[in-house]
Amino acid sequence: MTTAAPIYLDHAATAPLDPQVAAAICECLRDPGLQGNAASVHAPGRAAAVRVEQARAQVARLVGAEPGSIVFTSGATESVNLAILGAARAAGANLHHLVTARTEHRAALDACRQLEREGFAVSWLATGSDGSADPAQVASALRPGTALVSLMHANNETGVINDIAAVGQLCLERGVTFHVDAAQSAGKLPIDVQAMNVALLSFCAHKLGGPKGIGALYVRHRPRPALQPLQFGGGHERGLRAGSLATHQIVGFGVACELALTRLADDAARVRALRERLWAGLQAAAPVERNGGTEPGLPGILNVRFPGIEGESLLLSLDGRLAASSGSACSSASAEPSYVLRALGLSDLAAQASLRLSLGRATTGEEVDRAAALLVASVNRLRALLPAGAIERIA
Amino acid sequence: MTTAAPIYLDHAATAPLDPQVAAAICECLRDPGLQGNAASVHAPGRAAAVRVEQARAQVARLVGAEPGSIVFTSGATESVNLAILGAARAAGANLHHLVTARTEHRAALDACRQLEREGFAVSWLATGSDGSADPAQVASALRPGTALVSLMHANNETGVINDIAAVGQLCLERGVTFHVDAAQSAGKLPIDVQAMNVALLSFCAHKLGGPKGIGALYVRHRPRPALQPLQFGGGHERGLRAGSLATHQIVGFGVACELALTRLADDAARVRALRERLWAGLQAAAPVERNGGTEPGLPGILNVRFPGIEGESLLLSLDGRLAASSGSACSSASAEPSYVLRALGLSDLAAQASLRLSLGRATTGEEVDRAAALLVASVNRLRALLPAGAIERIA
Amino acid sequence: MTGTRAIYSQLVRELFERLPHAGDLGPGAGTAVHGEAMALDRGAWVRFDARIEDGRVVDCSFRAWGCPHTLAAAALIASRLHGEGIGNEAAFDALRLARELGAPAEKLGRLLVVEDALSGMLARAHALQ
Amino acid sequence: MTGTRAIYSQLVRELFERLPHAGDLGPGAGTAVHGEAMALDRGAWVRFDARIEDGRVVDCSFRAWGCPHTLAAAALIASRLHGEGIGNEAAFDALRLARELGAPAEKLGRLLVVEDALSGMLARAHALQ
Ligand SMILES: Cc1ncc(COP(=O)(O)O)c(C=O)c1O
Ligand SMILES: Cc1ncc(COP(=O)(O)O)c(C=O)c1O
Repeated sequence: MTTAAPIYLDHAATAPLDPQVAAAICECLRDPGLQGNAASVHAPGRAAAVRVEQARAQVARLVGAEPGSIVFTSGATESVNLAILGAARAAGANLHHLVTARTEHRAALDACRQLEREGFAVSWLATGSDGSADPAQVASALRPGTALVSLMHANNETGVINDIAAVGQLCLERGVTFHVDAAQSAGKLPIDVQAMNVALLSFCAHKLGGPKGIGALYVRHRPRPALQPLQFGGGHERGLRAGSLATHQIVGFGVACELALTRLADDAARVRALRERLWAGLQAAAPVERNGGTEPGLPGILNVRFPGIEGESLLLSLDGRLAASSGSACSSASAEPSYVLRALGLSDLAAQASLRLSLGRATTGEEVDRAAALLVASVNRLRALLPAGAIERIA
Repeated sequence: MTTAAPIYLDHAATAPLDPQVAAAICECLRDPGLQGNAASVHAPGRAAAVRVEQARAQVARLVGAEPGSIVFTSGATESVNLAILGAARAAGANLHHLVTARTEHRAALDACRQLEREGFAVSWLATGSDGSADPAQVASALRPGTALVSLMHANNETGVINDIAAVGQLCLERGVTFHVDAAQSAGKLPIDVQAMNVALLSFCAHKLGGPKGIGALYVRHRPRPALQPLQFGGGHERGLRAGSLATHQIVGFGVACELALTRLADDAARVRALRERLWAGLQAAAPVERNGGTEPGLPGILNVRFPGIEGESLLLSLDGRLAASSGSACSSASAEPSYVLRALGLSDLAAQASLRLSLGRATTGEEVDRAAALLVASVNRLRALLPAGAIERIA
Repeated sequence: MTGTRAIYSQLVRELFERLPHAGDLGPGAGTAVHGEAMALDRGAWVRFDARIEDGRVVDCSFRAWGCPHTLAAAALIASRLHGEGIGNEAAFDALRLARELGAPAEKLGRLLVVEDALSGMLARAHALQ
Repeated sequence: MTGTRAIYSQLVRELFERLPHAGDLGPGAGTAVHGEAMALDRGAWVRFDARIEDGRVVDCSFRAWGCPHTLAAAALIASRLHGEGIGNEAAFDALRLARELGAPAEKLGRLLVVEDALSGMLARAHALQ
C-alpha cells in the first residue's frame, strides 16, 4: 500500500487551487459583509458588487481586455458554448456556416455538432501533422455565409499552439467573428485580445490555480458580436448571462488571474524546464516517443507514447502514486482512443499507448524525478510480460 | 454614520452562508487529496467523485429524489432554463405549446419568451387575487400540443404557494411534462417529487444557506422527460450538462441541503413566528398592508405596503441599517414596478410603496424588533414631508 | 419593482439625510406663495412654499413624495432660495439639478416635476413685485 | 482516449499487483503446449504456456498485452490451472471470468480473447492424452 500522496501531473485536467486563492475565497465566504446578492442595492449587495468588479478587472487584465467586456460564466464549457451557439444562433439569416478544427475540445466539437443539427454547415479543418490548424486552410474555408471561426489557442492533450494572431487578422479582414478557446493557455501564454483581433475568448479559473465552477467569456466591445444567451432571466452580465453572481468564486478567479499574470514568464520557464527534465528521465524507458512535436507548445504538457503499453494498465500501475491522464479528463466518460492523437496520424493502438503528463506551478523537480522513475519501472514491468513482437506491433 | 452591520432581511435574494457549510467548503478547498477533476480516473479524481456523489445523495434527499436523478447546474436560473428550454426544444414536432403563469421568476418568464421567439405558443395564466395559480385554470389551458407546464412552488416576492401536487396529478393524467421552480421553497417547505408527480424541479444552494453558483435540476427517471442540453461537451451529468464539476461547491450544496432537511420543521416554525412578530411591530407605522395574503405562504417572507411611501427613498433611509428589497434582487437591473405585485391587483404606486422583508435561519428576535423600530421611524419621517393628500393617493 | 443600481452622490446622501427645509413654513411676516407639481406616473410630487417680503424670500419650505434625487433636489432649492432676492434666483432647471446632484439620466423626468413646482411658485412671487 | 470509470474489484487489483505466473515457464519436465489469441482492435493479446506431465499441468504461465482485467484474467487462469488434471479444469469462459472479476460488460470482448487463448492451449493439451 502506498500512503504518500500521489505525484500530481494532471494540471491540464485541473490545477490544484493556489493557497492564496483558497485564502481569498474562504475570507470572502466568512465575511458577514459580503453575503449579499451583488445585484441588490443595499449595503451588503453593493459590497459584494464592489468585489465582483475588482475581480472583473483582474480577470480582464490577464487577456488584455477592458473589464466591461468580461462576462462571468460557470466555466470554460459554458463560455465556449455561449460563444459558439450564441454567435451562430444570433447571426443573420444568411450566415449559416462555421469553421473549426477536428482537434478542438469536446465543448467546441459538441456545440458545433449541435449547430449542424440546427441546420448550420460546419467546415471541420484537419490539422497538419504538427497538430496545428493552418491559417491558410482557415482562409480557404471562409465563405460569404461564414458566421464564425472557432479555434483553440492551445490543445489540451498535446499542448500544440495555434497561430491565433494570424487567424485573427484574417477574420478581421473578412469581417468574420472569431472565437478562441483559451482554457488551456490563459495564464500560461501571453494573451492580448486586441492585438490578436479576437472577438470572443473563453477561459476558466480551475486550469490556472483558481476554483472550479467559474469561467469567463471575453466579448469585444467594438464591433460587438451578436450573441444569443444560453440562459435567460434578468439583466445580469450585460444581458448575456442571467443568474446570481457567485461572489466568492469570482473573487477567487480574480486573485488567480492576478497571480498568473504576475508569474507568467517565470512559471513558464520553470515549468518548461521541469518538463524537459521529465522527458530526459523517461529515456530510460526507451522506446518512448513524444506526441505533438516539441516547440512551441504549452510549457506544462508532455504527451508521450510507450510502444507496447496499454494505457489502462499503465494507469493502474501508477494508481495512487502518480496521477496523470491517458487523455482529456473532460471526456473521460468514454474510453475511446483520443481523436486528437488520431488527428496527429497515430493509430488507435499508438493512441492507447500514450499518456498525458501535465505539470503546473506546484510541480517540483523532485516530483518530476520520482515520476520518471515510477514510469520507467511500470513500463518495464508491463513490457516484460508482453507476448513476443508486441512492442513492434503496438506503437 | 452607522457602523454596526445592517440587519439582513433579504434572505429571499440570497441567504448568508451557513457557518457549517463554509467550514465544509474551505476544508474541501484546502484538502490536497480533493484537488483532482471528478471526471478523472486517478486517485485524486476518484476522491473528488466520491465527495460529489455523497453530496448528490444529500441534495436528492431534500426533495425526495434518487441521487441519480440530480443534475448539478450553476444555479436555479440555469436549472429553470435547462428545464424549460430543454424540454420544449426536445419535444416532438407537434408539441409547441407551454403553460406558465405571469408571476413566475424572470428566469422562467424570459425562457418562455425566448421560446415564443422560437415559434412556441405560451399560455400565460393570470393568478387569482391571492397570487396563486389555479389548478383548474391550468387544466383548461392544456391542449393536445402542450409540451410543458412550468410553475413555481413559492413566489420569491410574496411567498405565495402554488398547489403543486394538484397540478402534478393533472399533468400525470394528461401525460404532460411538469416543471417546478422550487428555488424559494427548497429547504423551507417539504418537497417530495414523487408524491407531487413532478418531472423536473429546479433549486439552488444559495437560498438555503449554501454557496452561490451551484444549483440542481431534478430529472425524473421514469418516464424520463426528454431534454436538450443548454451546453454541450462530453458526457458529464448523464449527458445533460457538460463541464467540469465544482467539487467544493457541490460539497457545500450537499451540507446545506442536509442541514436544511434536518432543521426544516424547526426553522419554519421559528421563522414564521419571527415574521409575525415583525408584522406586529410594523403596526406602529399604520396604515400598513400585507401583500400576498397571510397563510399558507413561505415562512420567511413578509411583503408589506406603506401607503404614501416611495420605495427608493425608504430603502435609502434604511441604507446601512437594514438590508431589504423593494422586489426580487434577481431583477434589480430594472426599476420597474413589480409585475408580481401588479398581478395581485396593486397599482404601480402601491407596488412602489411596497417592501419585501425576508427572514432566514440566522434572523433573531432582537433583529426583528430593531428592524420594526427602524422601519416605523423611517416611514414616519418620510410621511411627515408628504404633500397633503398623498397617503390617500399613493396606496 | 426593486431599487435602481444608481449610486447616490455624496451631495444627494447629505441632503437626503437632513432634508433641510422639509415640512411647513414657520410663522413669520411676508406674503405666502406656493407652487405644486404632481406626476404620479413619473414618480414625483413636489410642493414649494415661500414667504416673500420686500422682494426677498424670507422663508422657504417644501413637501414631496418621490425618490431620493427628487427629495434632495427640492431640499437643495429650498435652501438656496432662502434669503435670495426675487429675480436673482439662479436658474434651477432639471438639467442643472441633475448635473449638480449627479443624477442619472432616467431621473430627469422627476427633476422636471421639481422644476415645474419651482416655476409655479416663482411665477406667483414675480407677480407680487 | 482516457481511462474508463470502471472501479476495479479487489480481486483484479490483487492479481494485477502480483501478476502471478506472468512471463515464461521455468525449466522442468513434461510436454510444453501453448495457446495464443490476438485481437488488437479489441485491445487484447494473450498467450498461455503450460507443461503437461501425466495428465497434469505441472507448470503454467502467460504473456499478455491488454487492460487490467485482461491481465488479471490471464493470471487467474494460470494460477488455477497449475497442478490441475487435464480434463478437470473448470470452465473458464469469458462470462464466468467477467463475473468472478467483477468486470464491466464492455470488457467481455477482451475476456473472449483470454478464453480463446486458453481453449487453444487446452485443445493441444487434450490432444496429448
Ligand atoms: C481546451 C479546453 N476547453 C474547454 C474546457 C472545458 O473546461 P471546463 O470543464 O472547466 O468547463 C477544457 C477543460 O478540459 C479545455 O481543456
Ligand atoms: C423563484 C426563483 N427562481 C429562480 C431564481 C434564480 O436563482 P439564481 O439567481 O440563483 O440562479 C430565483 C432567485 O432569485 C428565484 O427566487
